[in-house]
Amino acid sequence: MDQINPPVGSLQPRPTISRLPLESAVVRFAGDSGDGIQLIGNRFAIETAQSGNDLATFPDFPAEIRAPVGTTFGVSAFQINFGARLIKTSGDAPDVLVALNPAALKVELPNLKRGGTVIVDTGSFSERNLRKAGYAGNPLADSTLADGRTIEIDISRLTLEAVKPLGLSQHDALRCKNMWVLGLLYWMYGRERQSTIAWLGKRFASDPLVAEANVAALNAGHAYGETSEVAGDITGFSVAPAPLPPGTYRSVTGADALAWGLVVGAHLARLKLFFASYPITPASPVLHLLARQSELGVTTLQAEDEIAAVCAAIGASFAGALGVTSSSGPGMALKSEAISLAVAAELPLVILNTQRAGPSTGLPTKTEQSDLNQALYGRHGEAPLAVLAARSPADCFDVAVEAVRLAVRAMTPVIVLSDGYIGNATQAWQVPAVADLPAFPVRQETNPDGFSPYSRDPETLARPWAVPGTPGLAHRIGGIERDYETGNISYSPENHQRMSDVRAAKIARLAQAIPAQAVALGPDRGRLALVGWGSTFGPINRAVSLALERGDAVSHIHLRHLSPLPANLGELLAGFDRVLVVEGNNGQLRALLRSEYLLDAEGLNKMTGRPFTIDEVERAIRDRL
Amino acid sequence: MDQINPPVGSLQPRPTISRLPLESAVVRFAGDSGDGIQLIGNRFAIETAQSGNDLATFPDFPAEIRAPVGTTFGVSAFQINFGARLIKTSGDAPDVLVALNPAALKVELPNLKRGGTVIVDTGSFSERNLRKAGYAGNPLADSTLADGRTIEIDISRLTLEAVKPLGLSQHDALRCKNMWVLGLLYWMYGRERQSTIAWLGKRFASDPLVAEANVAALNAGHAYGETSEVAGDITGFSVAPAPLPPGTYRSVTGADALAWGLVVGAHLARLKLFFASYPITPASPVLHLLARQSELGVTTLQAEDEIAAVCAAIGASFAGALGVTSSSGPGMALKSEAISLAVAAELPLVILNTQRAGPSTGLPTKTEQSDLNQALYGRHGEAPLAVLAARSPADCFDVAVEAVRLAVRAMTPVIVLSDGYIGNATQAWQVPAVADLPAFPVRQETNPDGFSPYSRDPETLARPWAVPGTPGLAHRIGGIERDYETGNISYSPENHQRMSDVRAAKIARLAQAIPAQAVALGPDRGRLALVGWGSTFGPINRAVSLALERGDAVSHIHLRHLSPLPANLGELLAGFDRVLVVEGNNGQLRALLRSEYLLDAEGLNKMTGRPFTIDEVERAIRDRL
Amino acid sequence: MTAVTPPVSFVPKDFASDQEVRWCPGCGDYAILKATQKALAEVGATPDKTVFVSGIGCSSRFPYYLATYGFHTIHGRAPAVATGVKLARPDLDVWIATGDGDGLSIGGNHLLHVLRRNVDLQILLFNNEIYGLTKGQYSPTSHRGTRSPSSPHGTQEEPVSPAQFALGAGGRFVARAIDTQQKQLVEILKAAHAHRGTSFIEVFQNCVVYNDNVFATFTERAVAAEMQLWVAHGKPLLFANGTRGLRLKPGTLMLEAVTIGEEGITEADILIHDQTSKPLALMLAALQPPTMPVALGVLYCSPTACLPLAPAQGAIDPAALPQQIDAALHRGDTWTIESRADS
Amino acid sequence: MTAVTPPVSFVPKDFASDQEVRWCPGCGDYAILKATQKALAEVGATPDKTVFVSGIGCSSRFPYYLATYGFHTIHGRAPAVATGVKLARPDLDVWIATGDGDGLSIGGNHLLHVLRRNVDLQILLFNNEIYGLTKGQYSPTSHRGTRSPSSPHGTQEEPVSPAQFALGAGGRFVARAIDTQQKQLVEILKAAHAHRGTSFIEVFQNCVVYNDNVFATFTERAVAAEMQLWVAHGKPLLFANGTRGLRLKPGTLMLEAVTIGEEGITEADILIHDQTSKPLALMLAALQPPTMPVALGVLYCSPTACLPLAPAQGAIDPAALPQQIDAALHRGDTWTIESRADS
Ligand SMILES: Cc1ncc(C[n+]2csc(CCOP(=O)(O)OP(=O)(O)O)c2C)c(N)n1
Ligand SMILES: Cc1ncc(C[n+]2csc(CCOP(=O)(O)OP(=O)(O)O)c2C)c(N)n1
Ligand code: SF4
Ligand code: SF4
Ligand SMILES: [Mg+2]
Ligand SMILES: [Mg+2]
Repeated sequence: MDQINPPVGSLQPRPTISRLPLESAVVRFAGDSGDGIQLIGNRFAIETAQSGNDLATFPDFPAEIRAPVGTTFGVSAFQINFGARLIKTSGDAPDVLVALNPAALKVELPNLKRGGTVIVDTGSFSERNLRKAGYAGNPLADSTLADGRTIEIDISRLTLEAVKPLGLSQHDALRCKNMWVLGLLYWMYGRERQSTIAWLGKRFASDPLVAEANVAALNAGHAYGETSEVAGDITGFSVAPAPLPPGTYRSVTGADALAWGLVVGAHLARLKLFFASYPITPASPVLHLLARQSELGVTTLQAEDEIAAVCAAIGASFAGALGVTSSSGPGMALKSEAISLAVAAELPLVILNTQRAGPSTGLPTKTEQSDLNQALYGRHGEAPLAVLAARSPADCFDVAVEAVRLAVRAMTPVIVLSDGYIGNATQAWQVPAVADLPAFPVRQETNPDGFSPYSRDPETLARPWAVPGTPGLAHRIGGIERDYETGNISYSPENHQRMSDVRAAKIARLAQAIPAQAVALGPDRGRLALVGWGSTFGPINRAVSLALERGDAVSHIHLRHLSPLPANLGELLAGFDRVLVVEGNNGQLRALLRSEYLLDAEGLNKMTGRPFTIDEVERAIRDRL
Repeated sequence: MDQINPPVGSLQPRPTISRLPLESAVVRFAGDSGDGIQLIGNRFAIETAQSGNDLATFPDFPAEIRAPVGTTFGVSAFQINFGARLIKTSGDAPDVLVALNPAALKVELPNLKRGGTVIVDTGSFSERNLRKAGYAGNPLADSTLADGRTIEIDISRLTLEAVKPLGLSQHDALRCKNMWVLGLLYWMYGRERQSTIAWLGKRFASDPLVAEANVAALNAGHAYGETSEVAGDITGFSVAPAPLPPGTYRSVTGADALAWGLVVGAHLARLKLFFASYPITPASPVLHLLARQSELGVTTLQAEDEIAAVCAAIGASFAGALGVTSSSGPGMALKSEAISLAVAAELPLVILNTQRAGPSTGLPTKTEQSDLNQALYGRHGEAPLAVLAARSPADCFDVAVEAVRLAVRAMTPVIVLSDGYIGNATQAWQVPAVADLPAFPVRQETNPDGFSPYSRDPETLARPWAVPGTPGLAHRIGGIERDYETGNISYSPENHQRMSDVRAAKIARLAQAIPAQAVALGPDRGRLALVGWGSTFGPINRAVSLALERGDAVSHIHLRHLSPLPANLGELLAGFDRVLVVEGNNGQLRALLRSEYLLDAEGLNKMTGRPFTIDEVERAIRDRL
Repeated sequence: MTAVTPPVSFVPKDFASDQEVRWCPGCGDYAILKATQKALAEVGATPDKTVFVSGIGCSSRFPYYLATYGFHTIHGRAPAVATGVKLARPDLDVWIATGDGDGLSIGGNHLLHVLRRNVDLQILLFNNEIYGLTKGQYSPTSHRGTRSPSSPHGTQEEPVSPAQFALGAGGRFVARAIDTQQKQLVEILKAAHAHRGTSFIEVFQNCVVYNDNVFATFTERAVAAEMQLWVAHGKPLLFANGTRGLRLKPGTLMLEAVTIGEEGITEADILIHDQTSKPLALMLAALQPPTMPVALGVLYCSPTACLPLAPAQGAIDPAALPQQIDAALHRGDTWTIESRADS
Repeated sequence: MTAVTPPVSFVPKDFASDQEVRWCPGCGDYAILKATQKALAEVGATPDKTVFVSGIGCSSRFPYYLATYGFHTIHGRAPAVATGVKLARPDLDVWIATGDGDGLSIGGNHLLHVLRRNVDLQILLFNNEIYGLTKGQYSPTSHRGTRSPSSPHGTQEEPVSPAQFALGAGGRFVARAIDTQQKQLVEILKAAHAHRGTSFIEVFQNCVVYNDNVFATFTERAVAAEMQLWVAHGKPLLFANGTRGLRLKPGTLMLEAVTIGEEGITEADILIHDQTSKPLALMLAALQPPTMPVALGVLYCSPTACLPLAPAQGAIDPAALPQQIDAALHRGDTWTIESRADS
């Protein structure tokens, strides 16, 4: 353990020295919820992105709103994986852990990479804080940290010193601690400070003293790095730019990307977006973002419950808008009766499910992929619909657009599966130009000649969308079985069979409108295919690419379309000796593939509330080759 | 077509003459909803049962509450299949159709067996009624009835004449028409009139004149048969007693049997039965029957909706009663979030689903088997539970008792699937003596020493049931993930995995407590097995027995336990060259068996709102052999 | 495409659809249908601009029989669906048809919230104090002691009063009518239509099959005058052909029925109906036979801001939208990856 | 089996569970918890006979912190679960803890029906005018204009008044309290416990994180006397330390705040609180700052028949049950198949 004496009066910039080049790095910031961890995490991510790295991040909030200061359950963390290569996950174990208090060390240390570095704020290791964290002794003094490198800095004191000239209260001064840390990390990874300084100025525009204090702390942390580096205590790294396609980028969470995808998708369909939801973790951020888009013509409704939300969305679709609703597992359960109405009424509807760990309330802030069965089968009667899954935060955008396209094409509800992991995680996303995206304008019916609300497009089998207010098309629809020809109520046995068949055929036929399944990585046929859907993309893809680098014969197939399945999927899978389905549930896709293709697919399953690690997937590959 | 002149003054009994012996017969009564069809159907069934035949019946109500008189959608029908052999279904096509008005003829004629007999009331074939029924001309005058034998009788007039001496109004007199028909049918099948006469006396005790009129009509109809028989116009049949085990019998609908099964099951568990439901077709009759059983200690609650119903049942189970709820598809959808709570809280709960044709409101009065997927998978998260299906009205009793047994054994929700067909159909049921049934008294926890609400029975993996009010056991449970040891809230990743695993294992382990799957009919291995669940039992069993009689190598396997599946099922199915899954949906069990056993099971599927006919199943067998 | 020129105005039968009406003969629903068609014609509604949304129940079959747009949804959810319709298309004239079970049993929450949000639409609640469609179980409005298949010994629960509930939920237009009293019903429907915000109308509707004559205590011709108090804003609360009226029992907060001419009471002593007074509306809504007449008509009408607000969002320029979306996507921190020489 | 002899009486801390309380420091929920533990002790409750049922929300974590039986159920459904508990076990003392979102947004229907059925239990509704647990979205009680993540421009909807809603739903005991005013809160909880039927208590609860000081207009020390009117049955409706009071504005049905001594007003002019008067309760519940004080205490208490009824079903004799069931199974038409000679 290195006890470092703070360099006194070392705030002048030093000449840049040679840095250790890295292909990628994982850094985790952790501290009390009040320490501003998410703030510096996000800021670090932005600077990292500006420097041309690819990146993925994951914020890890405590389950409690505001846990007592210093407790383990009040620890907030932010992880970033960035590199000179394309980044697929927010990283397994961190290379560097910043622990701003004993509780953070207690919670996060077990996840540190073997031989990784811990930076601790010794100033927070008081008796009281140690006790709150559940430490019997001081981990800095015993063998707790023996494995790896520990950098102990009294960040609290150094922050106080740095901002002292400004005369803030001790409490306010200490709140700058996070900026001190950010400064140090900026130095470690060679990031610029300018834009952060400008940002601080804007953020605290109403309180210039606070802005100045934060800048002072930032600079002090940075300077500390320089000084220590010269002293050999802290290593500086450099991470080259990643081979990203040129363009404008921003960082998006899966929730942001879903929301933007809906806005853009509705626009491409030339429809008004109507979004109704009821708050639920981790789905709410989509509502929050869309509630701010009224200038883009988006209408949002915070409904009284999930049933009202989906029903309002159905009403809006009936009235000619694109009705969208969103929730997480428990709320999805409540929506299922109404989704069945949308199936029967054959109205377009997009339903977002940001999955969390279940059953029941389960672990609301933790991730899981266990709602696939619910999406596929969780309705009474035969009520087929389309199901899509997003693989990463940025992919959420494309999947949302795709959901709108399929919903209006087939006049059908489409369920989009995201999850708590990709919903909250961020990724660099190349911002598209809306005008460049292929539009799919909807033709709503206007012709009264021979109009029947349940006549069908011979290609898509979709019924016409005849919107209230259209002259001459007044008609009535509902959830009671409708006559195949007229749409009027029909109790005829033959008609029910025919309608059941056409509902199934309509969804099956969507397979003609979706791309053939391609292999994401690896050969098209071979010994082993790893099949995934949704957020397992990152770990599978990275694990397979590492295995391929090692020369293993393994491929990665990742499904976006879960209903209907791509037409060529059976054939594709048949080309592999073994198929391993990796999913965060007890084998839901696996059962579907087994039933569909009579294929002896194995499962790699996990339900801990956490995403798969690359390592777990790699081990599974090794076990099978 | 035989135009019969009514015998005048022929009410004296005639000597019994030789009758044509039949192994079984299917009779269908049809008329306007106001004609008292259900009444005579039920009465005929009782007399038939008394005479020792086995039987099954199906009432076919109109979808409308009270449709205008004489319309096709106001036709009410009642079908009975009875015989000297064991009867498995209410019969495919009727041998004899009684049509009391043109609308009944219009609706029912297409279903008549080829060469079957129609008895029509010519008195109702007025211009006006023909028009209401949608007949352009008079079907009695054209070729409509060419195929088969038609017995035309002016039943209206004959009834009026028979009751004339009593001086009733024309309206009241005509209401006895149904009794006239019953009398005729009694004569045709050699039934006694005494008990019906006694019953009429009781039924109309407050109005002796009406009682007398009904008796007069009954006798007149009977006498008419005798006279015509002598004239050779109407054939008399005899159906010998069926080889039924000795005992006391009654007729039960599936709904009755479910209700009684719950009462008896709760008693065998030594629990109080708490039943909460919200009315819905075709599930309501269970609520109605149980609402009348307060003297047996049954508490019923008509809740404000299905969610409240299941939640109240869960609350009652928490409080130590046997909580039961019931609904049909749309209501089941609404209950799914709460069922997941019962899975998480690990409380016993029985949930009845009397399936109807979907999706959405669908065809509420028609039957279907399309909620199996919903029962198995229709929850968010991994929320395993037990699923059972009843095969016939009488079987509903056994299945309800079994559901209670499994629910309390594993502290788990159990979904019982019935459907609109067996729910409303009746069957002769041998009434058990409650004392003879094996009891399974529940041991609720009382010992505070080392008590933990989530400790587990090593055999069943069930947690203890510690009921509020028990001294020293106060504890808190809920839907957030619970610690494996203490039951307190736990966000630990490892714990969630462990709890997910134990929830799955607990249900899987129930397979040890259920009987091995046996073959219902036919050899244990061979060329073709027909697999069914629920109400397809009758048609499959009868079709297979006919095929076996013909010497075909075919077996019938019928599942009662759908989750968990019987431990030997895979092995059993593997013994057949081909497996055909017969179900009233698009292949839900089929998908499960394919996935579970990688077995290329085919499907025979139907969604017309009607049960399979024996004939449909026979044809499917023939196609495959 | 054929250009359809709508007729300038419509007569009641223009609002009748081609579907055969399938309620039981004698059902009160027929009268409500007729009154609605009449009211629609009289307010100058256009079939193509009018939407009826309903839940499930006999009453909820209503939309099928109107030649407007219609959506027969699922049990209890009509207010939520209708809210979506209205927010998506503020120009449409939206009506809800619901029953006492649909609206107040399974659908109570949505009824609460549509009233609270004051969405600009009309609600017709057909109160027959029974579940008609499912064959006669008691409903939340069934009076204590109602025997039904699910309450063979009579209900033990106090019913909810639809009008009191609507007022408690924040309803700004609450009225009551009787199915067969066409003249008043049509007028009330027109007043409801004129009101901006949610208009709630409870219609006492006779179910001839499962609850025949349940309202006979005040609807029978013989007792009608004595037992029906038709309120009118600004008019004294008189009934029994003007011979009786209501006053505030002196020194209390209770309404009292008094006879003009008895004990020195004159018309001047009778309370004047103020439809903007919520306390009065609540007291009127609570009156019950046999001791008091049933208050009918517009009990409460006090408009306030409603949803949707003036179409502020109407101002979206479709041509500018792509650029606006682009701008929104670029808001916040973005960065640029330059195309690299070596690629 | 160990025989557990419960202590004769319990003190507040006997009602505290061993679980660490995890609300935000400073949250009003702590005070409500404390008052509840005190009230339970004072009414002589037994932990083993007491059940707390809750939904989901910060407030719904309540049961974990009480050493009674507890069930933290799902969002909005606590009234339904609690109804099942109480009907299955009438001997238990059942309480519900819920929030403004849990109870009045998703759970509005169950709240309506538990009140209507008048199930004998107590409901504590923690009203913080916000969704705490899901991080600060507005709730159905949020005042118009509330800015939140889901209403960035301020809400456009009128809030529901919990007390008015409860009265409209048929509630027979409706009270209001403030989290930090312990003395009154404890008394109200005790009164609620004493009431047979559903007791509904709205507690104004401060959410320090997402809606801090939202009730400051009447809870701040400086304005408390002026802005809080604590009602007591049979006592005049006085506030501002007895210097002001309410009277019925002459000739109207409106409450008016008047100052004793001004314009000849004496205490005799002040209305006396009658907790059995529903019109008065409704008027009191509607009073709002800044023009009027907030009415607190037991606004309404008027017992009537409640569920479960006197345990008529208690009379089941377990020994006789098998025969009774047998008899029931044989009721109606049965027939006998004799054992046949040839079998
Ligand atoms: C989710 C769901 N639950 C239950 C039902 C069954 N159901 C249909 S209508 C109805 C009640 C109808 O009562 P009401 O609203 O008073 O209408 P009415 O028939 O009396 O006009 C019920 C319980 C259903 N269709 N869907
Ligand atoms: C079915 C369902 N929908 C939504 C949620 C998310 N959720 C949990 S608590 C809550 C609102 C809580 O608000 P309130 O009842 O006012 O409680 P508070 O946290 O303010 O005490 C919501 C929307 C959920 N858990 N379950
Ligand atoms: S059951 Fe009652 S409410 Fe329904 S249509 Fe018939 S009379 Fe009308
Ligand atoms: S978020 Fe608000 S209501 Fe929830 S615990 Fe924190 S302060 Fe209390
Ligand atoms: Mg009704
Ligand atoms: Mg709240």
